[in-house]
Amino acid sequence: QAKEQFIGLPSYRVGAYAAGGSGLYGGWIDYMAMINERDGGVGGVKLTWEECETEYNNARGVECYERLKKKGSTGNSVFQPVSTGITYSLLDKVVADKIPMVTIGYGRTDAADGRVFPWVFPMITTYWSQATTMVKYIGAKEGGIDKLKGKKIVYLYHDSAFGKEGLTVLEKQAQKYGFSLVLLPVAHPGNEQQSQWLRIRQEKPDWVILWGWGVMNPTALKAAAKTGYPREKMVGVWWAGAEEDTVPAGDAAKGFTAAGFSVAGPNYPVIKAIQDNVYKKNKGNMEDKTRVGSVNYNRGVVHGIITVEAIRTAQAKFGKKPLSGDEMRWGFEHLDIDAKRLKDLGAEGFMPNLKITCADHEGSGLVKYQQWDGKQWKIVSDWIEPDREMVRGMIEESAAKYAKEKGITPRDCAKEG
Amino acid sequence: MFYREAGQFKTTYAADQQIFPIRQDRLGMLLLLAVAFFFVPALLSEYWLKAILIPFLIFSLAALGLNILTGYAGQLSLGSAAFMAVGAFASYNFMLRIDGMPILLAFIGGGVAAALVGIAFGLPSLRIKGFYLAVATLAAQFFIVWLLTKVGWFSDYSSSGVITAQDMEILGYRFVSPEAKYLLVLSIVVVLALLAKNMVRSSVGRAWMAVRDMDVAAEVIGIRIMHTKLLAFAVSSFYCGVAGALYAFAYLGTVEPEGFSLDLSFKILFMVIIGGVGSIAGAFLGAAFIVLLPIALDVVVQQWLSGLLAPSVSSNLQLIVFGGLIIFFLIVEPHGLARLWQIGKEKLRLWPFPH
Amino acid sequence: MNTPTLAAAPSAADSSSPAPGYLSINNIEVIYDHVILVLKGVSLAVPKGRIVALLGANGAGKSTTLKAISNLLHAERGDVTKGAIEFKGARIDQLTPSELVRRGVIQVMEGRHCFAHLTLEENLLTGAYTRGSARGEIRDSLERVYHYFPRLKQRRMTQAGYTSGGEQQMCAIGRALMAKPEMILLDEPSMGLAPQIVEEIFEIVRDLNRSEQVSFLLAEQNTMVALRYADFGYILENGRVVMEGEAADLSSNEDVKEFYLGLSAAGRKSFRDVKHYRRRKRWLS
Amino acid sequence: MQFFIEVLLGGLLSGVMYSFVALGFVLIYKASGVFNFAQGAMVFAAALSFVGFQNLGLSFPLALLAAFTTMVALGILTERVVLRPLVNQPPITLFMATIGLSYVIEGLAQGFWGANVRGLELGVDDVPVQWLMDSTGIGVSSFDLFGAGVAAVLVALLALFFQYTRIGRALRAVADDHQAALSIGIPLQTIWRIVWAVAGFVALVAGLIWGARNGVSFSLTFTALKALPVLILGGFTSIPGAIVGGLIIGSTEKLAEVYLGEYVGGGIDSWFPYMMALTFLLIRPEGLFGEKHIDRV
Amino acid sequence: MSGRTSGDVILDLQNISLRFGGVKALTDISFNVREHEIRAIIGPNGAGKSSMLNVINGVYHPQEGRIVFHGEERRKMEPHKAAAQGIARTFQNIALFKGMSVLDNIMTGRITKMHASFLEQAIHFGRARREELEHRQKVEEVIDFLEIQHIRKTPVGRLPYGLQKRVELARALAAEPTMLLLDEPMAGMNVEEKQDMCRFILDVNDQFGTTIVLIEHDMGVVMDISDRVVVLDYGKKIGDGTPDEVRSNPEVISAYLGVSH
Ligand SMILES: Nc1ncnc2c1ncn2[C@@H]1O[C@H](COP(=O)(O)OP(=O)(O)OP(=O)(O)O)[C@@H](O)[C@H]1O
Ligand SMILES: Nc1ncnc2c1ncn2[C@@H]1O[C@H](COP(=O)(O)OP(=O)(O)OP(=O)(O)O)[C@@H](O)[C@H]1O
Ligand SMILES: [Mg+2]
Ligand SMILES: [Mg+2]
Repeated sequence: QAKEQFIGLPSYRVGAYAAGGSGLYGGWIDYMAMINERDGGVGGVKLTWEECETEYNNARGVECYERLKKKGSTGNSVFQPVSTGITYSLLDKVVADKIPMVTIGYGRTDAADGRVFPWVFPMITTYWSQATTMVKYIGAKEGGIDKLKGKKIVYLYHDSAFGKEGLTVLEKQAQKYGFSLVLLPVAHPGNEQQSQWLRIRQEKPDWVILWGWGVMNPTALKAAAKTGYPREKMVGVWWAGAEEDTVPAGDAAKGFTAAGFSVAGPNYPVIKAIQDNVYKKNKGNMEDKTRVGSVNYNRGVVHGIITVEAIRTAQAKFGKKPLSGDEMRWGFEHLDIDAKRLKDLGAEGFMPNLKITCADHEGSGLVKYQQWDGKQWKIVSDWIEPDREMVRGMIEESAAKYAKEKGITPRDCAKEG
Repeated sequence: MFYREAGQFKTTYAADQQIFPIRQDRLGMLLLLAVAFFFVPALLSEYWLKAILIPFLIFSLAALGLNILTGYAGQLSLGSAAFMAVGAFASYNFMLRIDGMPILLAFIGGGVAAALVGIAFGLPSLRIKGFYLAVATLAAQFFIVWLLTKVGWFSDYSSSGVITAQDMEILGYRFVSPEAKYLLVLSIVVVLALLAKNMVRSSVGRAWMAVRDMDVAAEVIGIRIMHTKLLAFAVSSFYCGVAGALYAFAYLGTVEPEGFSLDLSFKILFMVIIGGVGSIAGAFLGAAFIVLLPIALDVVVQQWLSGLLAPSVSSNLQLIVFGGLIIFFLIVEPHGLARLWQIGKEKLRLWPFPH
Repeated sequence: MNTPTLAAAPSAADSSSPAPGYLSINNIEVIYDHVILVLKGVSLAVPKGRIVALLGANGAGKSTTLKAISNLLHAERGDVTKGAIEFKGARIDQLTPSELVRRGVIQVMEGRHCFAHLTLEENLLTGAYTRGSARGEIRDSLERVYHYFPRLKQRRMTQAGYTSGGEQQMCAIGRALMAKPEMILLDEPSMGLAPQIVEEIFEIVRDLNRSEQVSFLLAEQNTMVALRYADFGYILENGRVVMEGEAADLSSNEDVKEFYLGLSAAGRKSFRDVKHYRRRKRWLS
Repeated sequence: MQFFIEVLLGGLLSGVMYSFVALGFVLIYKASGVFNFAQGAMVFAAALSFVGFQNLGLSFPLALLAAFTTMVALGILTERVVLRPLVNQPPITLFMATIGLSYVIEGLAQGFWGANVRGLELGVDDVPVQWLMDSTGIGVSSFDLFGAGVAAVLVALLALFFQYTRIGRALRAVADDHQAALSIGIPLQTIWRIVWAVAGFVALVAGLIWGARNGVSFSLTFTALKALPVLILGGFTSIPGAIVGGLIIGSTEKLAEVYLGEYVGGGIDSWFPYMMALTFLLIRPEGLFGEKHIDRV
Repeated sequence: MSGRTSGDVILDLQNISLRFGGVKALTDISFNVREHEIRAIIGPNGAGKSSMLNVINGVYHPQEGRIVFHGEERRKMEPHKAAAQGIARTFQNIALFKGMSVLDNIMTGRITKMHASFLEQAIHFGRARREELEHRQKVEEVIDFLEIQHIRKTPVGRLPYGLQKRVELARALAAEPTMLLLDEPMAGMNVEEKQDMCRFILDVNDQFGTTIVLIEHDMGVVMDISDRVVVLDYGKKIGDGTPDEVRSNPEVISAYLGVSH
């Protein structure tokens, strides 16, 4: 029997989601292809994968999950929906099927509490962590977090579950640091923001947090230019921080800063490795090769790295063979990508280090900030620590509520190996 | 030659007014039900039950609802997904807020809530017609989704607006396994489909069709237009509401308001049109078509074409083929798959003679 | 040919010799919706400059025949599956209706079909669409139609949807005249018109026929009038031509008299006194 | 007060943007009674083709021409493949067919040009007009003014086209009754080709303007949703209606979001225009300038 | 012919005027209809005949005038109320429900007489089922009466014009009306079919005592079967009386008949 590790890839490459999706899945697949090409797989086990088009639609996502579940010799060993909606729809199913679900930079935030959500891994960082780093970043720009007192920040958000994620944390942060928060929702899809920006002009905020998605982002940047609001005073969520968000806005985007759990740029050894082992052999997934190294592409590479590292970790315990979902879960839960490992991977500075534990499925929560200079994203900050205390508190509270609702008894991590 | 009415003489009107007056149809239906209830859960894999048949049944129910409104009563609506949302959120809240609420009652409650909302948004139909009405129903679509997102109470103040459906339990039995869920959904859908069939072949149904075909004449005959249209909105929304509740409880488990988007409304409308306007069977055929086609296309593309075509091309190819097939079917038979089936039967009746 | 022939189609076509090169239909078969066979081999001919009447009971297939000629069947999911239709020696089965109109064949459809949102005058003007001639000429035609139907002139600015049934019928006929056709397929022109107008319409038909050599194929239920004005007639039953002949001969045929003219040996019977059971038509027995 | 005027002006101008898309709908509806849901996809395809051609190295006018040709070809193809076989079918069937068409167009456009989002420059800055800003403190974007100007020209052209060609009248005839229009020799096919080509042109203009505003991405298809309330408010069949409807929707939507939004939690412009239009319709069921529905026995 | 005795006046129209914008469709028209009679309305095209029927059953609301039906005055009423009071009609432009079968079309005629709620109908049990069968029985009687058994299950859209007219009559008859308004029921029929129609109308009139108001352009039919005739021209009444009186009325001859019949 061939030694193959199957990975199901629910993807979206049509419609409004295509722009981001093609980059992300490109990076992810290229990384795995590179591992196969360069290393002959992980520990001698080849990686195989199959895409399944979800159109970013919950129902289609569930179908993909079910379709991919039994594929490969050990079944699908990890599911990464890249859609918060699909994540929610699968919360119960992955438990029953024993398949770990990894949600990097989206999904259900309180699932970071591994005691209640053993099968879910909202890794690297979550929306709540991100929101606190935004406040920290703005504070630093203002010359110290204490300078935030009396400042006014507009929270311009996509009027949806996604947009509302940042709300509670920011409100708490506003209380903690004494700034005032003005909430301006934008109706989906957000291609008209005249009224919001007139309000912003009236409010004259010190900063604008752009918690947008899709066309809402370039539209906001354009509208900011139109109202004369400085882009340098706008901080975006990571889903507003890719080339797809700034390029359409043209010059209007210059100066805009956005968060990221990975960074842009092709000048990392890991990207080089992909170029050498994959593109040189004409096996790359990207049709437009100039996009290798773009934000979404690199995000995809991060997905690949984490998946592969989990396999490696699990192989160390269970042996170099195709792993089941259960074994993979162990791998994720014991994932420890430290600075040294990052360096070995050629991803130093490319993504933050992270260590997953039984209780903490988030990892480091680190976020970096990049600024658009009109041509490309430039890194403008170091990895910023979230307000761990506040975020972890909220996560535990929320998870506890969920556990109660669902009648789940949280695991006792002290007892686990 | 196989499909003949000849020799089947009906001596009473009762016999002629059965749901399926022709014996072959009757037998066929019984067979179909037997297969659906006994063989399908025993033979088909979990994937088929969970990922295909359950959503197929739920969408059939929604399409049935819309078909009552659009197909039978002639009121074009683009808001069915919103009524599904009302049903889902209402059932959730019934379960949440009333202790010991039986699940079936919660579903009915969800349907009734949707029906009430449906009546409210149906009121304009008394004056507004055709595409004007269709666009106006978008008001319902967007308003309801907005309201569910905005008012935390509906989602029990969950930070993301997502609700997690409670477990389904009837008389102490918990519906957890795919087979159990499938059978529950199937039973509900079969019962509701039967009720719908009865309605459309009785005087309410005739009143709906009369209003659809020519409302001025209908009124002259003595049909109360307002009553008839609002009833259509109510019944239709009820069906959509129950479908929404099942969508949340028996299929996805968790839903968010945005999940009930305009896209979903369009999908349901497609099912109605492709399946056959004004046909109960059409709702099922249409749902099967619209649920299965994209999956089939994706499977084909992923299995056989994934290496050959660039990924973005193959994904877009699916979209093109999907749209193209819809157009193709509309051209082949504007009255839908149900009509195609009927014509097939007519041909069978004549067979082996061409006419 | 002195007595009308009693023949089953398709041989019917053989016995009459249409003026070569004008409208002739040869043994056509029409099927609706892929399953409903309506015309079962109909042949007929309209010689140039003649008025031919197409008679027959409800559902005989008169309208279908006309629509087959004018190629409007497609719009109702009907198909000519057999046979040929020729106009001036050329096959016309594959032409679009608009090309047909340009060649001079126009149909006045049964059931009026006026453009409800256009005023009567606009309705008439759309009739001249294919002509593309100078405004002045079109104005003249318009005046002529108004001359035929003064009622239309009175109501010319009313949207057709709001006019009475008869006014719409006049509008439909007038609209076709605006195209200056050489061959008109008239489907039940007299329907819903007051008696004097019916006479007037047929006078117009005769007038156009005499002065401008326009040929007519008319499907008409008012057999009395139709046969008075037509030169030749066909009787259609159940999708087949069952009888044909010179108009004068047809009107003296006993069957035609009884079934289509309501005349019996004793003269016209009062509608009050028609009895229930009637003699069956000879050709059906 | 000044703020009010600013909101109002901004609303009026963005209303004009909606009108662009609504115009395309009106054209096709007028000509065939078809509610063309693919208009949004056409806007997207037009803009994407234009940018695509530019990226291939074509100059602005050449790219414009190439994009226009593409749209005309698309129109002709649509007539042949979709409309012709569906002549005389119920409007809802045609409506569904156009939704199917929109999938095809979206798939074709993205498959062909790729899914990348792109910027589009028309050379008009989207910044406040300075002298107006200085003298009154009211910010009005020069780009929006430019858009309004284009809209005015477009509407005038279309109005002339329909007024002074016999096609105008024929179009209305076709919309009323396909079969009768055929019977009197109106060449449906030609007319539909022309109209779809013109609608393609309008889509191109809309695509350029919207693309320059928000970038060229799939979301251009969503502009269709913005146009719908405009359409029913103005009336499906009226070109001026599309403009007036746009102005009304644009301004009230902005005023509502700014002055009402606060109290209900904001984000109301997803549904407010529809509710507005709905209320209007209750008074005039055929929209402001639409043709009255004739219902008679 | 006109010698038949008719009953009391059941419908009395007094000084009816109806305008559409500038168009005067009806001007100051008065006439009455007696129980059990066949009352014809004739007149040139656009005279206002159909409008008159529309006034009687409430589709149009006249600006002036009184309508007294069964001794009850009403100015404005909804058509469905007229139906409930026993007024049924057919239409000049066939107004059948195109998507339904002949049987269903005729069944709609009985809708005012069916009382089961939609829930009962959904379950199709008890009253709903009983009603459905009872009314089907009645409808079948109408179908037999009009001799359209063979097309019972055909969708009406597929029927030829003449049969559609007959189905429309069946639908009206199914309502068991006390007053039947017929708008050109014989348009588009040949003599044979007209004879059938006449027989149906006379039979209904005889057997059920239904009062009939009839618009028709075929003078032969009108003169033969009607008891009294109203003549309209340009919205004005120019004659009223027995067929014999009307046909010798010079004003009627010049406005409508042309030659005396
Ligand atoms: N669209 C259609 N689909 C199916 N059957 C049709 C259609 N149109 C007509 N028929 C059938 O074709 C036959 C002939 O119809 P047609 O209209 O040609 O008759 P006709 O002679 O014109 O009758 P009439 O005098 O009533 O107008 C009828 O039996 C009718 O049922
Ligand atoms: N709803 C309406 N709006 C405007 N005008 C109308 C309306 N209904 C009828 N009319 C006008 O009133 C006049 C009378 O119409 P009506 O239909 O009553 O005529 P009619 O006597 O039935 O004629 P016909 O014998 O041709 O059917 C016509 O000139 C018609 O245009
Ligand atoms: Mg006919
Ligand atoms: Mg009339």
